[in-house]
Amino acid sequence: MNTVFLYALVGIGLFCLGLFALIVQAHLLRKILAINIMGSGVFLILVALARRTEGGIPDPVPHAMVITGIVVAVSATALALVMILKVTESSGQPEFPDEESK
Amino acid sequence: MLTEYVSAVLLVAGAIFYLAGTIGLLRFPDVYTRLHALTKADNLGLGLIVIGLSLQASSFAAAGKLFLIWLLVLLAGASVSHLVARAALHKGVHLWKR
Amino acid sequence: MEALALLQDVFDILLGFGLLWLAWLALFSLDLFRSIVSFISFGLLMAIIWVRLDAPDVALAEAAIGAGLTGALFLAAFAKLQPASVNGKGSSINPQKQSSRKQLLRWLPALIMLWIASGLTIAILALPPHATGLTSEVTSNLTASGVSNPVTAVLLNFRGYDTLLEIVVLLLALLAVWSIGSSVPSIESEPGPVLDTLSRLLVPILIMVSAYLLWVGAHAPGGAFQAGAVLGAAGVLLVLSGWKLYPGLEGFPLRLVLTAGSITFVVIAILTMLVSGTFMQFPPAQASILILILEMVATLSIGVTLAALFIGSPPTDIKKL
Amino acid sequence: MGITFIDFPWAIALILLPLTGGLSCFLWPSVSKILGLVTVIGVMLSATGLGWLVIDKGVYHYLVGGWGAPLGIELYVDGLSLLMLMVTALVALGVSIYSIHYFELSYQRRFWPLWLFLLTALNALFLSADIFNLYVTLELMGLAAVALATLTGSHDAFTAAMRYLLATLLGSLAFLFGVVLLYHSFGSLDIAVLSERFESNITAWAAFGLISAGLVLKTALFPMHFWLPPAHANAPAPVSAVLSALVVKASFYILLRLWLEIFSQLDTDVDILFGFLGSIAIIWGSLQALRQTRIKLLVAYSTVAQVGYLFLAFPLAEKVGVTAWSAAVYLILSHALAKSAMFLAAGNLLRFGGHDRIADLDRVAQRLPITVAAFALAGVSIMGLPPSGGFISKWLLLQSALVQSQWGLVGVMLIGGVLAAAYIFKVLGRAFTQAPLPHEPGVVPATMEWAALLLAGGAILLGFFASEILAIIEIGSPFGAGEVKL
Repeated sequence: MNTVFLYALVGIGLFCLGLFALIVQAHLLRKILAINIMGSGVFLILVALARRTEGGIPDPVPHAMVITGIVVAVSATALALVMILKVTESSGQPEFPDEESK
Repeated sequence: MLTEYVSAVLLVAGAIFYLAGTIGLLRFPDVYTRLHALTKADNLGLGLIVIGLSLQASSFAAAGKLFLIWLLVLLAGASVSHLVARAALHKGVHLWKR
Repeated sequence: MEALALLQDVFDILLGFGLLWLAWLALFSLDLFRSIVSFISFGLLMAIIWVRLDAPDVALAEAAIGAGLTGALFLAAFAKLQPASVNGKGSSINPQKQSSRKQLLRWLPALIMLWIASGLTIAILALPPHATGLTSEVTSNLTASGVSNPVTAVLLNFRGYDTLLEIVVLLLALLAVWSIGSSVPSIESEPGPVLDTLSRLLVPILIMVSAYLLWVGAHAPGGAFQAGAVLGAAGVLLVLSGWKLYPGLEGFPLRLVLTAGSITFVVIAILTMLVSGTFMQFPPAQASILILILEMVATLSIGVTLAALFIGSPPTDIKKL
Repeated sequence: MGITFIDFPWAIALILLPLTGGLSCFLWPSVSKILGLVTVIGVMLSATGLGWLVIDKGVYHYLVGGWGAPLGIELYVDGLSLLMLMVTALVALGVSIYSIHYFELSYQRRFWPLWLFLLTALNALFLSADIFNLYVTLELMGLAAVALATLTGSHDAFTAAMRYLLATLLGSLAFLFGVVLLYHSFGSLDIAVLSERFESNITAWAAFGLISAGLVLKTALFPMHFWLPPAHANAPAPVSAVLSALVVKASFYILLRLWLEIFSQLDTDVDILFGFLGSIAIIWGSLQALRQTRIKLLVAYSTVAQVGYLFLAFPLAEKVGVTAWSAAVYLILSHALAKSAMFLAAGNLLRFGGHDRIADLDRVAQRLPITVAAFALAGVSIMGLPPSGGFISKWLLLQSALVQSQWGLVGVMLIGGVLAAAYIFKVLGRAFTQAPLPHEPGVVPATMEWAALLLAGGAILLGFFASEILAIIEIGSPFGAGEVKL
C-alpha cells in the first residue's frame, strides 16, 4: 500500500522539478527534457495509483493510457527537437531571443 | 534445497562482480580502464546471475531466454565498449600513465 | 518475511530517490551531454519502477520508446547542435548576468513549485487507499475482446479509438518533421567493422524479438507499440551503420508503409461498421484475428515511422517537389 | 438493414473523412489540392447531416466499439457541440478555398495533410465525451497546429512556434494530470459518469485547478496569452485564421463543457477570477492591438481581447446561466467566422502590398474592394455593431450584466467596444487614403478574396438568425433549465 503513495509522491516531485526547470532553464533542449520528465511524473502517478486494487491485479486501463501517453510524448519530442535545430540555425543559439519577455 | 543454495551463492557472486565493476567505473582514471571495469561487471557478473537464476527457472524455455539475454548483452557490451574506446582514441584521449 | 517486506520498501525508496536524482541531473547538470545520458538512465530506472508497479507492458514501452528511442533522438539533436553553437556549450550561463534579480527570478518559481507540490501531495494522499477503477469491467468483458492480455484488450478493443488517434499523432509528428525539414545534414559516420558486424547480427535478432513481442502481446506483456519500437531500434541501427533505403522505394512505397497502420485501422473500423453496425465493434469470434492483423501492420508502420523520425530529414523525393 | 439517410453515422464520417483525406493527401501529394477540397466539402455535408439529425431527433449518443461508458469511449452531440462542429466545417471550407491559391506548389503538399489532420482533431474533440480521449485529441490538435504555424519558414515563425509548442505541451500535461486525478477519484473517464459520481473533495479541487490552468493556458487568457500574438501573426494567413477561429476555441470548449457538467458542483469563486482576468484581457488586448503597426499582429491581439469576453460569461452565469452561456457560444461562432475572415483579408493585403504595415496600406480599397469589404464586415461583428453575430453575443452579455447590476463588467464591455472600433478604423481608415503606389502590387486571386468575404458574410448573417441558433444551443439543454431573454 505504501509503495503506491511513495511512487505517486515521486511522480509529483518529477512533475514539479520538471516545471521548475521548464521555467528557469534557458536552453531549449533542457526545456524539452523538462517536459518529458513532467510527463513521466504524471504517468508514474497514473500507474502507481492503479495498484490500489484489492486483488493484487492492477487496473489495466491506466497502463494502456500510459502507453498511449509515451507514444504521444515521443512524437512531441521529435517535433520539438527539429524545431530547436531550426531556431538555432537562424539565431545561432538554442534559446529564445532575449528582448521579448515571456 | 541444494540448488537454492548454489543459486544464492552464484547470485551473490554475481552481485560482487557488479559492485567491483561499479567501483572501478567510478574510481579508475581514464576511459579505457573504466571500460575494462565495466565489461567485467557486464560479462561475468551478469553471467553468474543468469546461471543462478536459471537454476531456479520454472522451465527450460525460461532458462533459455535468460541465456539469450546474456549472449545479447555480451555482444552489445563488447561492441559498444569497442566503439567508445575508438571514439575516445579518435578524439585524442590519451592513455593513462602512472 | 517481514525482513523481505522491509527490503522491498528500502528498494522502492532507493528507486524513488534514484529517479528524482537522475531527473535533477538531467535538468540541472552543467554539461548538456551528461544531462542527456542521465535522462536515458532515468528512462531505464523508470522501466524498473514500472515492473515494481506490476506494469510490465508499460515497462517494455518505456525501455524501448521512452529511454531508447527518445534518448537516441536527443543524442542525435545534440550532435547536430554542436557545430551551431560555437563554444560547444551554448547553454553556459554568462556569470555577469547572474545578478540578484536573476536570483530572485529563481527563488520565486522554486517557492511556487513547493506550494504546488504540497498541494498536490495533499490531494493525492486524500485519495482512498483502495479503489478498483475499471478492473472488474475489463475482466468481465475480456473474453469478448479477443485477447487475454487486459492491456492489449484496452488498447486495441475497448479504447481502440484512442489508439487509432495515437497512431495518427505519431504519423503527424513525422509529417511535421518532414515539413520543417532540417537543413543540418544527418550524421555521417564511417561505420567501421565492429558496428557493421554488430548491426548484421543484431538486426535479424531485433526483428525476431519484435515479432515475438507482437505475437505474445495477445496473452502476455507486449504488443504493437513495444514491437514497433524494437523494429524502430533495428532501423536506427541500420541507419547508424550507413545503410540507406533503395532510392526507388523512397517515394510512394515508403509513404504507403508509413500510413499502412492508420489505413488498416480505418479499413477495419469501416468493415466492422458494415458488419455489426457500430464503428470499431469487433465481433467476438473474429476479434482476435482482427486485432492480430491490426497489430502486425501497425507494428511495421510504427517501426518505420520511429526510424524515420530518427533520421529527421525527409527523403529526397519529398525535397525535390 | 434499413439505414435511412438520416441515420447515416454522420458523426463517424466527421472523424473518418478528414482522417482518410489527410492520409490520401500524404500518399498522393500531387493531387492533394483536389483531395483536400473534396474532403472538406464532405465534412461540410456530414456536419449538415448531423445537424439535421440532432435538430430532428435531439441529443446524439454513439458508443464507439459498442462498449459504452465507463469501459469504452462515447461520442456525444448536443446543441453546443453541434454548433462547434458546424462552425468548424464552415471555417474549414472557407480556409480551404482560400488555400488553393495561397500556397505555392511545394507548400501545398505540406499544408494539406497537416491541415486535414488538424480538422480531424477538431471534429474528434467536439464529438468526444471521454476526458482521456479529449487529451489525445488535444495533443493531435496542438502538434498539427504548431507544425502548420511553421509553414512560413521565417525565423520569427520558428521562434514563435517553439513558444507555442512549449505552451501547448505544458497545457496538455496539466490537463492530463487533472484527468489522472479525476479517474482515480471517481473511477471513470466518461463525462456523464463523472458528472454523476462527482463530489467535492480536495482531490477534485486539485483536478479542477490543473485542468483549468492547462486549458486557460491553451486558450490564452491574460496573463497566459504570451504565446498567442507572435504565433498567430507569423503563421501563413489561412493557418492564422484556423488558429484564432477554431484552435483557441477548442480548449475553451473543453473548459466550458467540464465546467458545466462537472466542476460547477464545486463551490468556487474562480468564476470571479475568470471574469477579472477576462476584463483585463479585453482592455489590455485591445490597447495592444491599437498600438500595433502590422495588421496581422493587430488582428492577433484582437483575439486576445475577444477571448477575454468569453471568460466574462463565467461570473455572469451564476444568476442568468442560460443567457450568459448562450452569449459566450454566440461569441465563439461569430468570432470564429469574423476572425478567420479578418486574417484571410489580412493575408490578401499582405499578398497585394508585399508587407502588412498598416501605415503603408495605400489605396487598397480601390484595388481590392472585396477584401476590404470582408475586413469591414468582419470588423462590424468584432466591434459588436448590429446587424451581426458579434452584436447578438455582446448584447446578450451586456443584458446579463445589466440584469445583475454588474456595472464594472458593463463598463469593461463598453470600453472594449470603443477600443475595438478604434483599432479596426485604424486599418480601414488607412485603406482609403489617397497615395501613389510605390511598388508593383502582387496579384490576389479572386478565390482568396471571395473566401474572406464568404466568412465575413457568415458572421453578419449570424445576426439575422438569432432565434434559430439560440434554439439549437438549447438542444440537450447543456446550460440547464431556463431561457434566453433577447
